[in-house]
Amino acid sequence: VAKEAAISLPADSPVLAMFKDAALKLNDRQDRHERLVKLSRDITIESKRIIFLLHSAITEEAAEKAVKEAKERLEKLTKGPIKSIGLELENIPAYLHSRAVTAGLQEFIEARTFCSLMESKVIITWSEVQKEFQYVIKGDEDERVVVTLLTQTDYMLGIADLTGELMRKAINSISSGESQACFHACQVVRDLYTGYLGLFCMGKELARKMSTTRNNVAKVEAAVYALRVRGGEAPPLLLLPVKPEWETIEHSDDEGFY
Amino acid sequence: VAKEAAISLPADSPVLAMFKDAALKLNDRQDRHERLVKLSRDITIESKRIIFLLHSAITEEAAEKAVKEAKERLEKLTKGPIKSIGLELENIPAYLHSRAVTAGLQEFIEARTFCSLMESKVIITWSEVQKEFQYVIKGDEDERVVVTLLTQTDYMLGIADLTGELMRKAINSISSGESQACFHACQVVRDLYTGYLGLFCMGKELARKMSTTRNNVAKVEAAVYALRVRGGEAPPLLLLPVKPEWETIEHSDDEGFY
Amino acid sequence: MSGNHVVNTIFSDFQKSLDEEQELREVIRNICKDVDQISRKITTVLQVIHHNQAEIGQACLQARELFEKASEGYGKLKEAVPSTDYYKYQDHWRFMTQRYCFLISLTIWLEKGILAPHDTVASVLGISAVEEKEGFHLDIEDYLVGLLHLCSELSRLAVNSVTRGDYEKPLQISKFVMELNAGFRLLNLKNDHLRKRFDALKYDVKKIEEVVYDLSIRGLLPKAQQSTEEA
Amino acid sequence: MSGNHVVNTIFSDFQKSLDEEQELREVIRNICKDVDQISRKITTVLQVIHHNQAEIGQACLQARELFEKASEGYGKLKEAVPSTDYYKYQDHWRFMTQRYCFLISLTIWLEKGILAPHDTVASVLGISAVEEKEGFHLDIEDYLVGLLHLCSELSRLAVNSVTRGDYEKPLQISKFVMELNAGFRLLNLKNDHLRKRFDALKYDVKKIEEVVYDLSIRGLLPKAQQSTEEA
Amino acid sequence: MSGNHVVNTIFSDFQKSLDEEQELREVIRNICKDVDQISRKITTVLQVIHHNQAEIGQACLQARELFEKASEGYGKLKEAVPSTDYYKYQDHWRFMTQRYCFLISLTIWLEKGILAPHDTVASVLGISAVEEKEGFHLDIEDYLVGLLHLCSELSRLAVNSVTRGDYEKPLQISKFVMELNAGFRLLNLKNDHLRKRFDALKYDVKKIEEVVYDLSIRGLLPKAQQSTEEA
Amino acid sequence: MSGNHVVNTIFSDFQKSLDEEQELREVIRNICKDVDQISRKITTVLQVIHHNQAEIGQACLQARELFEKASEGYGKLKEAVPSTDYYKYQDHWRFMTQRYCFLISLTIWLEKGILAPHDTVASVLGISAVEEKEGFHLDIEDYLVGLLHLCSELSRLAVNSVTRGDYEKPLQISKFVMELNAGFRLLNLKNDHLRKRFDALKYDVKKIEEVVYDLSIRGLLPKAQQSTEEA
Amino acid sequence: MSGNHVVNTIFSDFQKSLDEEQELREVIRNICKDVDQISRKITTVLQVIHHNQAEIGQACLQARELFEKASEGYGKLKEAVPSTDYYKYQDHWRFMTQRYCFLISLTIWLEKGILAPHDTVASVLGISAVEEKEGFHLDIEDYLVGLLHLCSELSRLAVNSVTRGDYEKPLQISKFVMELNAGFRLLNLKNDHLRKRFDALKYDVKKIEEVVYDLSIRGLLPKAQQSTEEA
Amino acid sequence: MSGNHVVNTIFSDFQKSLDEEQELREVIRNICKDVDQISRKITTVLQVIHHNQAEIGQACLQARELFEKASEGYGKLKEAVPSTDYYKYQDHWRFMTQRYCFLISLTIWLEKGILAPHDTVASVLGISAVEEKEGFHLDIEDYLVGLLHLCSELSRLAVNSVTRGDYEKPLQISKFVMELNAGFRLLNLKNDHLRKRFDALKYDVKKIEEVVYDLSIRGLLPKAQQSTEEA
Ligand SMILES: [Mn+2]
Ligand SMILES: [Mn+2]
Repeated sequence: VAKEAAISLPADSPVLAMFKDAALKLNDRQDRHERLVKLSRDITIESKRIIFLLHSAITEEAAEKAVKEAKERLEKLTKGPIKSIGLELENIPAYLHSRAVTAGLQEFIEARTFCSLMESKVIITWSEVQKEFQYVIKGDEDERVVVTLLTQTDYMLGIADLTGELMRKAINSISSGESQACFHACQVVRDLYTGYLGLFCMGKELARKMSTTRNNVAKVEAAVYALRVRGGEAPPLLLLPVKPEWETIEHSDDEGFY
Repeated sequence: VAKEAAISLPADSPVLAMFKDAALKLNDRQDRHERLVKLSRDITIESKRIIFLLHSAITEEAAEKAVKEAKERLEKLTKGPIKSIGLELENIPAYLHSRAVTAGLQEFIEARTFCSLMESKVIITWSEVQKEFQYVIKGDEDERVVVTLLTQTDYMLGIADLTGELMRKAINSISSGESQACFHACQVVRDLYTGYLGLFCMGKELARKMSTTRNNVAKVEAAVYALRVRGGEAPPLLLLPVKPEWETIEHSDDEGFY
Repeated sequence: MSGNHVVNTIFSDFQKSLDEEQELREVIRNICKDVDQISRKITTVLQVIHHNQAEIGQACLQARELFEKASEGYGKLKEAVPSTDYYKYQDHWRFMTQRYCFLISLTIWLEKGILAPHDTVASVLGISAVEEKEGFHLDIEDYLVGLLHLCSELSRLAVNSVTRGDYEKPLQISKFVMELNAGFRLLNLKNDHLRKRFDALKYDVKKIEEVVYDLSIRGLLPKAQQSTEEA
Repeated sequence: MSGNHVVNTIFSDFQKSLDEEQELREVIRNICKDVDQISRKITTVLQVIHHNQAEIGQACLQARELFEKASEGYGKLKEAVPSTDYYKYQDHWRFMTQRYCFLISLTIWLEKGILAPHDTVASVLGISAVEEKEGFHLDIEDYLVGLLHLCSELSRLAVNSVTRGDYEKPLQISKFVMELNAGFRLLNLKNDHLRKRFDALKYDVKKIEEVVYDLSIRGLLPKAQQSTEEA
Repeated sequence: MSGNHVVNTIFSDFQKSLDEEQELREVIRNICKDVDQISRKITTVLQVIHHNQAEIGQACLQARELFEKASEGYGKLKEAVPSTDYYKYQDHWRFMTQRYCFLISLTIWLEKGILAPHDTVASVLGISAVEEKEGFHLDIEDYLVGLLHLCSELSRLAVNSVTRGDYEKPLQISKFVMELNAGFRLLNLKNDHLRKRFDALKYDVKKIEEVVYDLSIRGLLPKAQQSTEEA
Repeated sequence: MSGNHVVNTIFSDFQKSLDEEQELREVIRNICKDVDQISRKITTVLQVIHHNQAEIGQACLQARELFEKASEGYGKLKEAVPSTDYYKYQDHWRFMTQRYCFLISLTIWLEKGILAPHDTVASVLGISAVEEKEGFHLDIEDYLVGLLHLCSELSRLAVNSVTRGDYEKPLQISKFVMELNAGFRLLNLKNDHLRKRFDALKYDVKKIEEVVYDLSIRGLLPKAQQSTEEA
Repeated sequence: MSGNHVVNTIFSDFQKSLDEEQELREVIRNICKDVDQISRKITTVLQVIHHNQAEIGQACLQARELFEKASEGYGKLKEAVPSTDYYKYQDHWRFMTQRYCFLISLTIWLEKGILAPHDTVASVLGISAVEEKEGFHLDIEDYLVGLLHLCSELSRLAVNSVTRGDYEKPLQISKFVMELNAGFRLLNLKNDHLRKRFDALKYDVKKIEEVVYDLSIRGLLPKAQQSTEEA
Repeated sequence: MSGNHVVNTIFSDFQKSLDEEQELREVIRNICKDVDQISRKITTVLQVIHHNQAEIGQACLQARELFEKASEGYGKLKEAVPSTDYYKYQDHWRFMTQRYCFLISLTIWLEKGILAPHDTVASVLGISAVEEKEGFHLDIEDYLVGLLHLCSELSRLAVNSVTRGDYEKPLQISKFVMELNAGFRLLNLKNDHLRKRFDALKYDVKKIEEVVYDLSIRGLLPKAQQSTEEA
């Protein structure tokens, strides 16, 4: 029976038609998914490189230059692969493929917010980034708007990773002698940590990143601590105890430091 | 000190030169790795589709047609992405990137050997496949040979997965009434299992696939068992017990079956 | 500090959206709970087909009534879920919808012996069969999983029909499931869950084959059928 | 059966290659064990730099002698490992080679105060610095990891030098490590191990900075140095 | 110091409570060990039902005697566990109790062919069926898990009965398990363990249906039965 | 049929008990959600202690107000949970209660510099500290886990106080944590979670000791302290 | 310095003992490697029983010859391992010994259809069955794990025998495995590994019972058997 | 049946051996529990060294008394464990013994400033230092792990001594730990646990060196010391 039935599925069989149709749909999905994964990978790699670029600037002018270049490269991403995601999903429910693109978008957010912090000391918000993901497409006669979906969760996941980059930035600033930058980075990491602490029902993925965030806070706080206690700022004289003789030597040289 | 030193690394510093050189090398590696991973992904996807194609043939002529198409598509892989891997690694130690391409090559082996089994009931060997991975490149004046490395381990890992496809094939043959094909597939799976059982120091990855292979043997044996005991061959009359009356009815109709 | 203010805004905005999502999920969960309960009732109602031929028609009628109710539930779901967020919340109704696809296609098979098309099943649930940028619809994968459930149930039915002395149904089932089997072979499946379910289809097919074989060997196949078989 | 025969051949061929590989690994392991033991000796010999300024020169000489021996070991390794299979067996000597890169670059720094280039380190081990299709060489990543070990050891040396009353070395170390730090920042690291080691470099840098600061604040910096600093 | 005193009190109080709990757990563990050993004996005694029809009655008697002993053990447990702490220590006896529920309901089914109600099973163990205000009781979930074990064992018994030539038992089992199946299907289960066990029930059901099918197609169903079936 | 009746009763009884439990869990979950949300607010409020000395008092006041609210929640919880079922539902509030123990003991330490005893913490939450005959209480284990959280937070505070130029707090913290450490060391812990948290205590202790060391070696210890130390 | 001397002695003593242990492990590893390789050969040789009835006798002979060789290897092992250190090095041969227990008991079952007792298996390996005062022995746990492997292999053999048309073997296997099953059920197992393997036994038992069932319902049971069964 | 008899014997023998082992483990566990409790007391007693120089001597005396008690416990252990089974049950006392090695070597260092040799530590516990032909001994690995714990504790002590104004101890510690470090560096370790603990030693060394550095740069090194250092 089987053999017969299997072979003899007539060309006009509704069953055959249904499955052919289903096969088309499923193949479309899979192919699309593959394309999106590739786009996501490209975004990830370039975002990581942009972050690297932003770290590598040591002097203020180098930083300005780096930020400028980073902005250009971020824009290329926005107008390149990220736009392609939007186009790919123009007529498709965006959440259907959110897992394919989440890694790339998170890494992009990490780079984008890192850049905005270095530029203006302020973190670009979700809705601002989402706005950057809107594209006006000019057809032959009309225009249409295409949007690449950035879920707020992806944005927040990217920000959570940002604390790691800020921690690195802070410690780097110490080794290049910029303690103000270090204090600033420290306070941003603290503020972000406090923000995450207050979140409720934040979802598994985000919760998983909390312990890393906590470690980042500890590292950055240890760095500013060391800066204060060992490397820097003269301690307020009022707090000084009776000076043992060896302290005299120490402080005689303390003038003019920093 | 730091700031100064960091910025002032003079353009002719040997340290700077060394690191610039290292940066180039590392970037090359990473970019190459990315390209290879993409090739590997492409090979994986197409190989899976070829396996699917080979499964979908039910009748003998359909199978012939499928094998023919599969061979063509396999050749396209060999002459396309697999060749690209070889070219990519023409002057590079091949094992350096073996992890980037292992997934794709394993899946290819699964498809390639499955196809060879369906075509000639024989599994194409490692050295035969390795031969297929040799390419003569014609330059302007001279010729050179490029080889894509196929490690024997990747080949064996592909074969281990082949048992799964053979198991599926065997059970499919039952539902399409081809018990000979089923028995053949069963024996091949058994032989492969016996082969793996005899291996010594086979390496972690292969050892990890053993339990799946064992399950595949169990499934395929259960299938031929069912075929014998329930679905088919008249049991040798000698072994028959005293027939209860209901057995008479049964056997009166048994003539001519199969 | 303006930086700090931005950070605060970021988190309070996010918390707000989290809260809204949470609330929405609660609403969805409650709707699904009710609709799911109905599906369980339908399952019980349709169990009778394995033991009592005579009551099959009645069972289908009852199922139909309950589908109406379920359809109301799906209506509420459709209203509750933002039109762009179908796949965001899909996990809440995924298994349930698969079960409905199974139940509906089973009922239609029992009623008319045919395969319920994707859009028919969708329309029984009062939702769209087409996947668009926005909107609540019947995912094709869920529909297909439902059909695999159906094959499984039909293999059981083949066995129980024989016990009940009905030697025709197994053949009807055999033909139907073979067709579906041939159809499924056209799909190049990657999806884990669907693939896994599909791999199990072979065992259902095998079981049905055995039943038909058992009947054939004993000359219990209905006449008309038998001659075709031998041909 | 020819099919069975082919299967047998496949497995016996594979077992043969497995056996050969196993044997080769044994050979490699034995060579590495000896070479590794030498590295441990050198490490001990060089420990003296933390406690005894006067013996540093002597320690370097001893280290040099032992490097010769190690180089013989690497010679054997080079012979044993098929020229195409460097990366197949790399794990056997990876950590050891990183340690040698550290020890050699430390020795050279102690001797001449300069960074030992990649090819110099390789030549001390008697192997190539160039990565080609075939051949045993000094992997650039291992060389870089060795340099990171060096920075770590130098930060320790900076601390201990001060204890010993040597206030010049910290400054020398500071300059050297800062340069390396600047260099490393040029690398866009992905590699997990190297990246992780690099992330720790910051702490070494910080420690050295603190030492220099402690000296500067107490006017303990060598004169020449101090004026540069204040400038 | 008073601060110190507070600290000391806290910790010594806690150590005391830790020790008491430890001791209690030891007592519970020892009781459970004995009672569990009895359950293992009963399991072995009842294995005979699969191979020897004639000894079933005897086996039930033996089981009954051992239940008495087990009941004494449960008495001790009840005494040992404080009324508020049933759920704190439940894990100690949970699996064992499930096994007893299985064994008792199997014995009763073998004796009378009926389903042992919750309170009957509880009374065989000498404990209450209700989670009264305070106290040790037979958790209904454990009772239900026991019933699921029973279904599994009965599906095995159906198979072995046929081997032994007893063609009546499978039908009896079929009816019994179908009823239980229908009951379970109505439950809206959340509980993970129970749920998982329940999901396995369908395999038992299928197995039993196939046994009945095998008998039916070969005309081996007992006469009386057969006519009823056809009716 | 009477058998069927028994079955039905069993399952409908069970469904009823399932539903009731489900409902109760829902109630508990909802209360816990609210109370937990408050705890997060308090956590956020108290974060200020790490970077703003001046606002600590204010933060404590805010925390106190929020504790009042939480206490109302605990009141509801106490009412909702039957006296025998504390351990059945404990998982719902366990982590939350540990967080409250931490928050309350932190607040009290900030206010008065003393260790909040078990019953004080319990009374802030409006519940009993003793596992009385029947009833909702503050499990001592949860209290202790809360104290371990406290030590961890205080070690962070020691670091940040110094950064802020407050050189007294580290000493105060050091004394406090050392006492707790001594207490914990006497415990013979079996419990996995508590044990694991306890194992982390030694890192907190070490960190605090190093902070005090850093101050001491730089002569930054407050006067009074120093003389005591030297005595 | 005397302190230094003490340190040196300690470490050189320890290095010596480390080296000796290392060497001994090397010896053990090498012996085990050879013996293990033999076990794999035997495993492969015995695979033929699943598809070739005629060659079973021959396979047993081959296995016997290889056991002799293995026994020599165990002799060396016994000599190499100090009497007090059996448990120190047990991990080296544990899995291998379990495999031998399986292979020997399988061979003996194939030859004579009986269970190979513990001491018989031990004597085939040329070692003692008792953990005497001092010495290398066959741990009973390893023996039992081997028996569980045997049951598993026999369940596979039952299936394949039927495929081959041998309807007697399943019954023989059924009796044999049931007895072992009854034995195992009496054990109060703590050991994790043995326990886990034992839990899988029930699946083997079920599979065998179903094979016998399949034969029985089709009247394929050998005559003698059938009458006994019916008696 | 004789086959059956064999089976029964095997399993009852095994159960007997299982029970005996179980009982022995219980005995060992109980002894270890008591001895472990003593070790915890000693740990607490010795904590005082970090905060109170004056009470160190007293603490050592107390520790000595408690070692006597522990030694009695080890006596019982020695008696309980069969001479061939040391390694079978080693896990029961392994961690505890390592802690004792730490505590004893710490006490001896505090008393005399010297390294306690392996046999001295063993004799304090009343056991042999050699793995004699048969018997309970102090495994050298456990002894070494104890020494690594000691280094860790001493690095903490160095920090706390400075806080307390004792600037001599750090130097004494530094010398002692450096010697141990040199010893350990020569070992070619395979063992995972020891290796891992050893890898942590470098952090202790670094910490101690930094403490000495801090003293040195501030001119706080004791005079005698200072001149030696400069020499
Ligand atoms: Mn990052
Ligand atoms: Mn595959």
